[in-house]
Amino acid sequence: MSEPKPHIALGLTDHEFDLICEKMGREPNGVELAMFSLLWSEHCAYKHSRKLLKNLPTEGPRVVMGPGENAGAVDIGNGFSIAFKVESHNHPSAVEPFQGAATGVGGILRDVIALGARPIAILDSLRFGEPDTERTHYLVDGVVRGIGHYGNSMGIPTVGGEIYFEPPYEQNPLVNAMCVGIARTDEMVRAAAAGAGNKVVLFGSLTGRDGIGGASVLASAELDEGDDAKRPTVQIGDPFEESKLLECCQELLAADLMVSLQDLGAAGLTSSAGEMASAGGTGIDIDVGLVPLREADMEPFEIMVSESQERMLAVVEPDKVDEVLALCTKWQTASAVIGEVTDSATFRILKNGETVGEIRVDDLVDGCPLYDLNPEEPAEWTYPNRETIPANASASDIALALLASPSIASKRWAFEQYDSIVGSRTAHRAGAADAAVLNIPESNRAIAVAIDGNGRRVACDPFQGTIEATLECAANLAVVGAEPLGVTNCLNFGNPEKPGVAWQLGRSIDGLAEACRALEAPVVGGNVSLYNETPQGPIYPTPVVGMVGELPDPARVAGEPWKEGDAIALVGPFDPSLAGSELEKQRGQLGKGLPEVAIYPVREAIELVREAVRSGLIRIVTDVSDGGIATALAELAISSGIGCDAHLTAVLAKRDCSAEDALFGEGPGGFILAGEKTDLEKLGGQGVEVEVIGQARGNEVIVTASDRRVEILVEEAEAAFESLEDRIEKDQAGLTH
Amino acid sequence: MIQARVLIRPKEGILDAQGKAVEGALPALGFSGIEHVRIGRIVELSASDTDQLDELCQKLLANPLIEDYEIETISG
Amino acid sequence: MIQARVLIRPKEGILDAQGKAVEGALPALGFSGIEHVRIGRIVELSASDTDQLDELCQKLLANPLIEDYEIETISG
Amino acid sequence: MRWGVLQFPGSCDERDALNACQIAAVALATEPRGAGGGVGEAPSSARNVVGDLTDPASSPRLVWHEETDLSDVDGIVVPGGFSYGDYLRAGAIARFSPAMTAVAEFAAAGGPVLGICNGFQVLCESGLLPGALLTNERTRFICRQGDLIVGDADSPFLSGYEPGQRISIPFKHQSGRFFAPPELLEEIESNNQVAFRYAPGQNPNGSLNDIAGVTNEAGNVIGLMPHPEHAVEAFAGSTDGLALFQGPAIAAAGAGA
Ligand SMILES: Nc1ncnc2c1ncn2[C@@H]1O[C@H](COP(=O)(O)OP(=O)(O)O)[C@@H](O)[C@H]1O
Ligand SMILES: [Mg+2]
Repeated sequence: MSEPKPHIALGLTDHEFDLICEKMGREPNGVELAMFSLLWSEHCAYKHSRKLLKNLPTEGPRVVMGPGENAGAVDIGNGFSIAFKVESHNHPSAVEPFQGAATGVGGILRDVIALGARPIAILDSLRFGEPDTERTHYLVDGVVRGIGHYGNSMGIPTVGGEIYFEPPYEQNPLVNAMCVGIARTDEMVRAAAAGAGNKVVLFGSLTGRDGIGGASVLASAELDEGDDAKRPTVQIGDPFEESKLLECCQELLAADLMVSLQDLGAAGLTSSAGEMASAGGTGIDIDVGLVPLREADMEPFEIMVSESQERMLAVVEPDKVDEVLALCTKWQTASAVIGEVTDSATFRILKNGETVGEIRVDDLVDGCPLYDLNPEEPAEWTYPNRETIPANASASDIALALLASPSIASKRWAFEQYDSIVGSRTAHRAGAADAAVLNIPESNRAIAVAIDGNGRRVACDPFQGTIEATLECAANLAVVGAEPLGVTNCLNFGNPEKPGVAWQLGRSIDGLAEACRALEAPVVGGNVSLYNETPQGPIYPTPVVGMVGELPDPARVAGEPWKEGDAIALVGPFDPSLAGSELEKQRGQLGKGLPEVAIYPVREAIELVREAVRSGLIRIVTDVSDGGIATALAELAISSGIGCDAHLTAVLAKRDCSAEDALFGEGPGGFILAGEKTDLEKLGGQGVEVEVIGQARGNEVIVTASDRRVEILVEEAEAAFESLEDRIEKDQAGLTH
Repeated sequence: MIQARVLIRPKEGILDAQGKAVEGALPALGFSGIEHVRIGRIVELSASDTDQLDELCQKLLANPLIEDYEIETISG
Repeated sequence: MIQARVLIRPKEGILDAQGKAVEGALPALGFSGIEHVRIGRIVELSASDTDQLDELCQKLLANPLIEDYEIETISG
Repeated sequence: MRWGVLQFPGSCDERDALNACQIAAVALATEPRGAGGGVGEAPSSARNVVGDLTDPASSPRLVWHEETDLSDVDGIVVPGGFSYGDYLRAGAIARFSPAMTAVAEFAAAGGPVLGICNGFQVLCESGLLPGALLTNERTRFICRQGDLIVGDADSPFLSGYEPGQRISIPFKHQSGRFFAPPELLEEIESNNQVAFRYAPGQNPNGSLNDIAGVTNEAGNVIGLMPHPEHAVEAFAGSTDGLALFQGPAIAAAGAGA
């Protein structure tokens, strides 16, 4: 008979358990073991990624807070900073899409609120399987409603995002949410606990058994089998509570009542109190008997690891405690002093005054071993292929199929479920491709925000693919005249203990580092989500890049529809290829490898476009991305209701590519600009390729590349582009709220 | 204390959007023969007396313009 | 046709955000002595047989991870 | 005139409304015409009604839901958002707040009261406006720029518009389907209490008779689902909402002249 080993059930290896015993000089008790198991988990300790993340450039003149804080922050002048971070909530959303997505938004908002910032925008980056299964319909519906529910109810606009549909995400969808907030730079709070004798105040929702999950193996015999239902693993979001929490935090901040502030996320009190103490080099005492509970009979370990949502932890000087509690009462939110900062360097758990656990802060927070990966490049393409476009389809049929492809088709049906204007800052709601613009009158300018990632291309080549995603993000900012200030990212990968995934992760981070260096855009924060695998295999490696940029004038952003007679130009060192493209996917021909990206010429094109938009010379711009030039032109035609006639002969000649490459090929560094021909020509002669390729006119999209020609009615194109909603809606009843 | 259960339903004749959405979703999910779906709210609570409960329903739990309510007391 | 009524409630131990907010607001609204407020959904429908009701609840009407449901058949 | 903007736990467009009141007042004080979509000359005496906007005593202020003294404000906005999370029923809980009791008295005395979105729901729930708002026909939240047609209700709030005028105002809500039983609907129509309708073909939620906003019988209380406070600055795409916030001042100036 084998002895059940609780540490194994909790996800710790024998080696890690031995290390814990060694550090403590004894075996941990149940409370301590629960705490270790969480802080030494991948999620909290980054044990498989931390070494790699050290390669990212994190410094720059505008950085106010970098990795290590709850969110990153960059200076936008006049005493204000923009705080932002992206985070994943993939597994919870796979289990319960509505609540998973909602609490994902709630969690990332709290990270930004914890800096003392007021959130001003949300973006979401979503990945699902192909939209032809009941499961995908259910996930899409729940996730989109969940994000809307939380953001809308909180009064934070969701201004942009992206949604891709690819088979490897079928069982393991990705839900990444990014939050952007504004704060007075000198009022921003750090998470570090300071000052022995200061009080620890917990406020917000009551603590229940939410998210205890695996730790329930530690439950004493009092609760037997049938009581499992009492330990819900699904967390429920309560945006109303969070909205009160936000206003309360803002008032606490304005009255200068807190020494430090920290949100409670994964691993609840254990991680927030532990990390506060670690960052401050202090000790901390928490008495679980003082924690306001939703259910009376909770055990100490349950209270320490509970992941109940909508809670914050503050360190407060003793003489300010009454004022803090009074403000919490004003905002109708529960609050209590639950402990004290000490100079003991230990994290002590008490129950009504009696010690029930005691761990050295360093052992708990920084003691987890960091692992080296064993990367090995897979010899072949390891993901499935399937054919959805016949090999002999005409160029026009291909164009329509690409426009209707779920990853390219209009996502208006999703974004219209999000309040994109609350807060009165939204100058430009992000459409499918480019960036959102937010007015920042506080510093007399505007910011642009974008989020991008293309797992399929990263799967083809993790290094080049990640560079492309980063460049695309910068290109999206350029389209609205913005210059990157800082980068956040979420690395969604499979199991890093597998050599192939380890290789993807390492190469991807190298690509991110290289692109950010080239753009001089420091990485100020991020998140890593590993083990995104099911028996069907890992997801596509999916680094999601979020960027914040600034621009001088929110009224001067491109994004207008073109007019009859406007000239159309292709700008940039765009070198189209079908490798990793949407068309190659639809033909079932995906394979390894992407063409090498010449980063600096792309950067020059980005800068040229940015300046052209800023100067007001150009008002119609889009970057060429999924589906290539033909798709980009069709999308512009759809948005204006006016067709075009374009010839890609010059593209073919200069770049030595095939007609299909020219029409549908993808890659970084291409922009479509439109306007007066003389204005477009003014952009030439600055070292960046500028070629007039046609004219806006008529009711047809005509794009010719030697012997291949796309010729479709604008209304046909539009019908294809708007077709996703019908495909996705039909079996949804929307009973989630 | 009394334990009560208040059932609140959309008034007859008013389009019940949620009920309709559920009906609409049924065929795609393979359900047949299900009709007249109406969706309402159930509020369970303990109250000190029945008068108070009635007032609570009229003033807060239901909007008489659009909803009917029914009180079931479970125990007294 | 069978008339059925499905009561759907947040599971024991799961946060009932609605019930909590309503309960919390009551004293300020002048209602005292009201406690243990739980808010759920009620779905009423006609079905040709009861066999599919359970599946219907699991798949569409309730989320078994976070909600309990109870089916009452009213007439046959 | 000085606006008070109510704030409930869970309100979220209250700062937007405050901002709109301020911008509308400044525009009225500095531009002779009702800015953005407003028609006709704003009487020059409207400048006096607006007051000195650098003086905190005349700039708009938030009114906490527990406040009962409204004597320092001349108009009330019940803003949008999700008061009390919209749990139970949108607007159902907020209407019991002490501030709403004060607003009811303020309205009974003829004071101008504007309810936007959640504020409209609160005013309907509290009986200050007729009708009720139901979940959108498609059950989803929807956020989109749309057109409204100004109704022929006799309300000071509409004095900056012409009846029949088409204006562009965003809407965003999940429970915006206006409903009234047949007799009440008939009454609303025959009393000319319809303040705004969705432009033909643009009804986003299944509202009866395309109704987007109504007034009370006296006309001093108005509510609408769309968000005029999000249509007051050019960068946001429309300034057609300004005139609504200027209406009472224009009307007061006209009456005083
Ligand atoms: N991919 C990444 N790139 C840069 N910084 C990262 C990345 N992943 C995590 N970080 C940083 O590591 C710290 C810990 O992250 P996380 O555990 O997600 O924080 P929290 O517990 O506050 O949500 C944060 O400061 C975060 O910004
Ligand atoms: Mg945090």
